[in-house]
Amino acid sequence: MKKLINDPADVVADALRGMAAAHPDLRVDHENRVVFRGDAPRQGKVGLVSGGGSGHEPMHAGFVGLGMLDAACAGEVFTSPVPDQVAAATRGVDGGAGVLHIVKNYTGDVMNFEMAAELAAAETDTEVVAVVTDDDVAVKDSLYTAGRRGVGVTVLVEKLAGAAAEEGRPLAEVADVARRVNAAGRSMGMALTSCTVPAAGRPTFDLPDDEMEIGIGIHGEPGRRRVPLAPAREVAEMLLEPVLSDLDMTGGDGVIAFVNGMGGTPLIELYLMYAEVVAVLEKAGIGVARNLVGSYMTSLDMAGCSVTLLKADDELLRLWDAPVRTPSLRWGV
Amino acid sequence: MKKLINDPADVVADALRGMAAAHPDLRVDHENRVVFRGDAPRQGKVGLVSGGGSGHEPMHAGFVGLGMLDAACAGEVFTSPVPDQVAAATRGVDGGAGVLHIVKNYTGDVMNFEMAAELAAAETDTEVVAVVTDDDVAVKDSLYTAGRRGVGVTVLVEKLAGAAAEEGRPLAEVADVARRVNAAGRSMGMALTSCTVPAAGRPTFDLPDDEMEIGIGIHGEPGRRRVPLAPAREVAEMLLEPVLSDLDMTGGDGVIAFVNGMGGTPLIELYLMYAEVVAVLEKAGIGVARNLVGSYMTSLDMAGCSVTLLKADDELLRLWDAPVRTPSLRWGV
Amino acid sequence: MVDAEALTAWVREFARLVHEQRDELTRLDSAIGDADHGANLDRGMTAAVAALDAQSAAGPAAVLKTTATTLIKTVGGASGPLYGTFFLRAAGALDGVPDPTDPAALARAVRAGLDGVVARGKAERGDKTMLDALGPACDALDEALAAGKPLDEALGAAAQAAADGRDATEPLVARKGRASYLGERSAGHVDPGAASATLLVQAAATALAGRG
Amino acid sequence: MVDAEALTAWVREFARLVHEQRDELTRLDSAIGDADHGANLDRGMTAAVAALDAQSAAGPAAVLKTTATTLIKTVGGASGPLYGTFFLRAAGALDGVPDPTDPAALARAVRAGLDGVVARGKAERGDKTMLDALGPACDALDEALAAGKPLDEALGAAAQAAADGRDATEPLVARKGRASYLGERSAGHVDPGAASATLLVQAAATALAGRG
Ligand SMILES: Nc1ncnc2c1ncn2[C@@H]1O[C@H](COP(=O)(O)OP(=O)(O)O)[C@@H](O)[C@H]1O
Ligand SMILES: Nc1ncnc2c1ncn2[C@@H]1O[C@H](COP(=O)(O)OP(=O)(O)O)[C@@H](O)[C@H]1O
Ligand SMILES: [Mg+2]
Ligand SMILES: [Mg+2]
Ligand SMILES: [Mg+2]
Ligand SMILES: [Mg+2]
Repeated sequence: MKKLINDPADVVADALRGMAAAHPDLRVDHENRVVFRGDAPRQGKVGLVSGGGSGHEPMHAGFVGLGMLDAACAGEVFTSPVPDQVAAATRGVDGGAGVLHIVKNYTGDVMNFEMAAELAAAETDTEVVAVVTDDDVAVKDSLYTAGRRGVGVTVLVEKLAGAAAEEGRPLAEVADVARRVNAAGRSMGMALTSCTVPAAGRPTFDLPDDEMEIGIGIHGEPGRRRVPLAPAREVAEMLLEPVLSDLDMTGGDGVIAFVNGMGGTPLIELYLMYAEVVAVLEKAGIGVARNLVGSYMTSLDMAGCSVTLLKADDELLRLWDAPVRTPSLRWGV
Repeated sequence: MKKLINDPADVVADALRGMAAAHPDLRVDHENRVVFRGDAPRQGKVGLVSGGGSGHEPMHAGFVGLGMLDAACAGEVFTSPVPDQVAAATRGVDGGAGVLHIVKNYTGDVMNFEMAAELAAAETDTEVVAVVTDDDVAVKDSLYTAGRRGVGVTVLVEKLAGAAAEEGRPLAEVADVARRVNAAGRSMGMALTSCTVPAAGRPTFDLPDDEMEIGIGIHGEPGRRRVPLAPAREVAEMLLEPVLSDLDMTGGDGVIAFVNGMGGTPLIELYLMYAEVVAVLEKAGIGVARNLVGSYMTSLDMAGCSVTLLKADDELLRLWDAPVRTPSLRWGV
Repeated sequence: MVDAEALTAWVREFARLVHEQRDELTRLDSAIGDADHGANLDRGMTAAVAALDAQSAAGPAAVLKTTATTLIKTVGGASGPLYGTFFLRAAGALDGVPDPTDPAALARAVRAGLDGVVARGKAERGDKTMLDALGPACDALDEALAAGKPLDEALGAAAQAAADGRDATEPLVARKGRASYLGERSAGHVDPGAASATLLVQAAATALAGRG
Repeated sequence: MVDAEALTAWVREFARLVHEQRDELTRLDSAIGDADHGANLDRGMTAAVAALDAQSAAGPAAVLKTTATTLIKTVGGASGPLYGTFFLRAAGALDGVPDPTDPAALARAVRAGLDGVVARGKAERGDKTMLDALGPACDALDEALAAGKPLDEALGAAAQAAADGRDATEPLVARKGRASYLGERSAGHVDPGAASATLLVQAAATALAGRG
C-alpha cells in the first residue's frame, strides 16, 4: 500500500489536524471529529450538518463554510460517523432555527444519523429534519432493498440547500430545496482501478489492466459490471445512458453537469471527460446551464469518475450562483 | 495504461475542448492551444503569459483569469509549447503595457519561450520580459548544468505577479515581484508511483511496492534517490530538510506553505501531509502565514506530493490575499 | 450462572475472536462491501473490553449496556448501530429480570437483541445479512432449551445454526446493506456480518460453557 | 548530386528511421528523461515530410528551411528548437552558395547546424546530449572529405562516429538537458538525443549514398 500516511489507524485524526492547520477560519472539534464553521452556530439560520465515512475528501469537511455546510462529521474511512459525532455537530450548529441533516443513503449513515436525531430529540428541543440523498442509478431502486446510494448529488444538495439556508429561509423550505435537488439529480460512476482502504492495506478489488468497472459507488464497492477498457467518449455514453433513461433531462433551464474525479484521476482527464459528456448531452438536446469539474467526492485513491446531472430551474440556478466560501468550493465572495 | 482518454495523440486537444466548455469566461484558441482570459487584452495592464507541457493541470490554464494569468500555452504532454503558441499568446494579451513570460526552467521551455520572444520582437514592438523559475532544491544548482527545475513556486509566482499586474503596476515591477518570489521560494517533491505518459503507454519508471522516489520533478523524471517507504512524518522531514538548509526561512513574516499533490494522490493525504509539514516547521521555529493545499501542479497520474515554502513579507502577503478568479484558484471576488 | 462475570467473559471472547478474524472479516467485506467490517468491529470490541475493564462491578444488564453504548460510540457504519442495538435490547431484556442467571432469561435477552436488529435495520432473513446467522441461532437456542437441553448443549446448537446460516448466505443475492448494490454479483460470497454474528454466538458457546 | 531532391530524401529517411525507432527513443528518454523524445521527433518529422510534400519544387536551402520551421512549429521541448536550429542554420549555410551540390558545401552546412545547436543549447561535448553524436560526426565528415574520400565513404565514417559518440554517452553523468536532474543516476544510460542524432547522420549516409 502506497500512501502518504502514518499509522493507518490514525489517518482520519491526522488529516483533521491538517485541515485545522490549513483553515483557521474553521473550528475543528478533534474529540468528536466534527469540522464547524468558525462562526457556528449562526443565530436564526438553519444549521446544515452532513458527514459520512472519511475517504471522500473534500466532501464533506471541505464544504463547510458560508453558503454551504455548518458542520461536517468525519467517520472512520468509509465508515459512517457514530451518533455522538452527529449529535455534537447538531448541538454546535443549532441557532434556534432547526437543523438539517444531509445523509447519503447507506444503511450505516441512515441508522447513525437516525440515532443521533433520537439523541438530539431526547436531550434538547432542536428541530431536526433529515434529507437522504439517493441518486445513483447504478443501483436498482426497490422497496425491498437498501435502495439507491447517495453519491454526486450530495455535493449539489449541500451547495443549494446551503445557499437557501444562508438566505435565512426556514427549515421546511431548506429541507424542501434539498429534497427537490435530490429528486431532480441522477449519477453514475466508473472505476479504472480499485481504491485501497488504509486499514485493509490492499486494493478492495482486483481489476485486470484491460478492464474497468461500471456502476461503482464511492466506497470501493465493485460496480454492476466489468467491461473492457473503452475510450472516454464511450465511457461518457455508458455513464449517461442510464442517467438519461432514468430521468428526462430535456427542456426547462438545462442541467447542472458535474464531472467528478474519484481521487486518483488527474484534472486533465476530468476535463477531457467533460468534453465528451457535453458532446453526448448536445446530441440528446440537453443544454448545460452550469458545470462543476473536479475531484469533489472521492473514493480514496481510486482512478475513475462519476457524472451527475441535475435538472435545473430558475431558483436552483440562482442558489447555485449564490456566494459560497468553503475550503473546496468558493465563489461570489 | 488506464486513463480516461480517447486517442493518446488527442489528449491535449480533447482536454482543451473540455476546458472551453466548462469555462465560458475563458477564450480558447484551439489552433494555437492557448487559453486566454475572456477579456484579454486588457488595455494598460501588463499581460502575463505562462505555459509548458501539458499533464500538470490545473497549471497553467486553470490559473488564467482575473488576478493571475492572461494566457496559458498548452504544449503536448510534458513537452514545452512551440514558439508559435507563445507568440500567439503574447500578441493576444498585449494591452500596451508589455508582457511577462513566466517560464519554468527546463531547457525546452526556456528555448521555446526565447524563440517566441525573438519572434515577437521581430514582428511587433511589444516589450517582453521573461522570468524563469528554478526552485527545485532536488537539483544541484550550478553554472555548468541546466540548473534547477522550476516547480511549485511557479504557481505562487503566477498568483503574486498576477496580483501585481492587476494593480496596474508597470512591467518592470511586475517582473520584479516574479523574480523576488522565485528567489524566496524553494521546493522539493517525492513520488510513490510513476506517472504514465499517454503516448508512451507504460509507466516512465518502475518503483517497487515498498520504495519511493525522493527529489522527483514534474515530468515523471526519476528522482535523486530511492528510499524505503516511510510514514508521512518522515516524508515531511525528507522534503523540508533540503529546503530549509538551502534557504533560511526563519524570521520575517513567516512563510507561504504549499503542499501540492502530483495528480494521483487524494486530498485526504495532502491534508495529512500538511499537518506533518506544519509540525516540522513549528519545530524549526517557522510560522506559516498562508497556505495552499491541493493538486495544483500535477504530473499526470503520479502519486506523491511536493512541498514549496516561500519566505513571505508584507507585500507578498498583500498580493497573496488580493482577489483572484480563475478556474482553480479563486477568492476575494 | 450466566451472571455479570459470565457475560463479561462472553464479550471478551467475542472481542478476541473478532480481533483474530479481523482480516478475514475485512476480506469478506472487500468482496461485496467496502473492506472495513473487520476494522470496524475490532475497533468497537477493543473499546468495549476497555470500557468493561474500566467499569466497577455491575450487574448483567450493565455489562451488556456498556458494551452496547461503546459499540454505538465507536463503530459507526452499519454494524455499529446494529450490534449496538443488539446489546442494548438484550440489556433491556435482562434489566429488572428476577433471575437473570436463568438460561431462559439469556435466551429472551438474545431474542430481544435480534428483534432490535430487525427493527433498526428493517431487513429480513434471507436478505444476506447478519440476521441470517443470528436468527437461526436464536431459534436453535430456544428450541434446545424448550427441549430441556442444558445451556452448554443449547449454545452449541446455536453456534452450529449460526455457522450454517452464515454458510447459507453464500449463494444469496443481497437485498440489504452495501452488498445489495452489487445485485446478482453479490451471490457467491459469504456475508461479512453473518460471519461476525457467528463469532458472537460461538463466543457465547465458549465463554458460557459450563455456566448453565 | 546533393541537390534539393537528395536533401528531401535525407529528411524522409530521417523521418522513417525516427518513426521506426520511436518507441526505442522514448524508452531511452524514460530512463533519464520524461518519456517523450520518440513521440516528439516522430510528430515533428511526420509534419516535416508532409510540409515538403505540400511544397512546390524549391532549392536545397528551402528544403532544409521548411524542415526547420516545421520542427520548430510542431515539436516543442528541447529537441524541437535544437533540431529546428540545426536545420535552420544548415539552410542558411547553403543559401546563396554557388554550388550547393558540392560535398564540401554539405559539410559546411552540417557544421553550421552543429554550431547552431551549441549556440541555442549552450551545451558542450561531454554533457551527454545530441552534441556527443553530432559533433564527432561533423569532425569525421570534415576529415574524410579533407583526406579526399568520396562523399559515400565520408558519410559512412560520420555515421560510425555518431554511433560511437552515442554509445560513449552511456557512462556519462549528464550536465545539460533533463537528464542532468538525475545527477549520478544519469550514468549507465544512452542519451536519447544522441540516439536520434545518430539516426540523422545514418539517414544522410543512406539517402545521400551514391550522390557524391
Ligand atoms: N439492514 C441491515 N440489517 C441487518 N444487517 C445489516 C443490514 N445492513 C447491513 N447489515 C450487516 O452489516 C454488515 C456490514 O457491516 P460493516 O461493514 O461494518 O458496515 P458498512 O456496510 O457500513 O461498511 C453486512 O455484512 C450485513 O451483515
Ligand atoms: N542544452 C542542450 N544542448 C543540446 N542538446 C540538448 C540540450 N538539452 C537537451 N538536449 C537533447 O535533447 C534530448 C531530449 O529531447 P526531448 O526529450 O525531445 O526534449 P525534453 O527534454 O524537453 O523532453 C536530450 O536527450 C539531449 O540529447
Ligand atoms: Mg463501511
Ligand atoms: Mg519533454
Ligand atoms: Mg463495510
Ligand atoms: Mg523528453
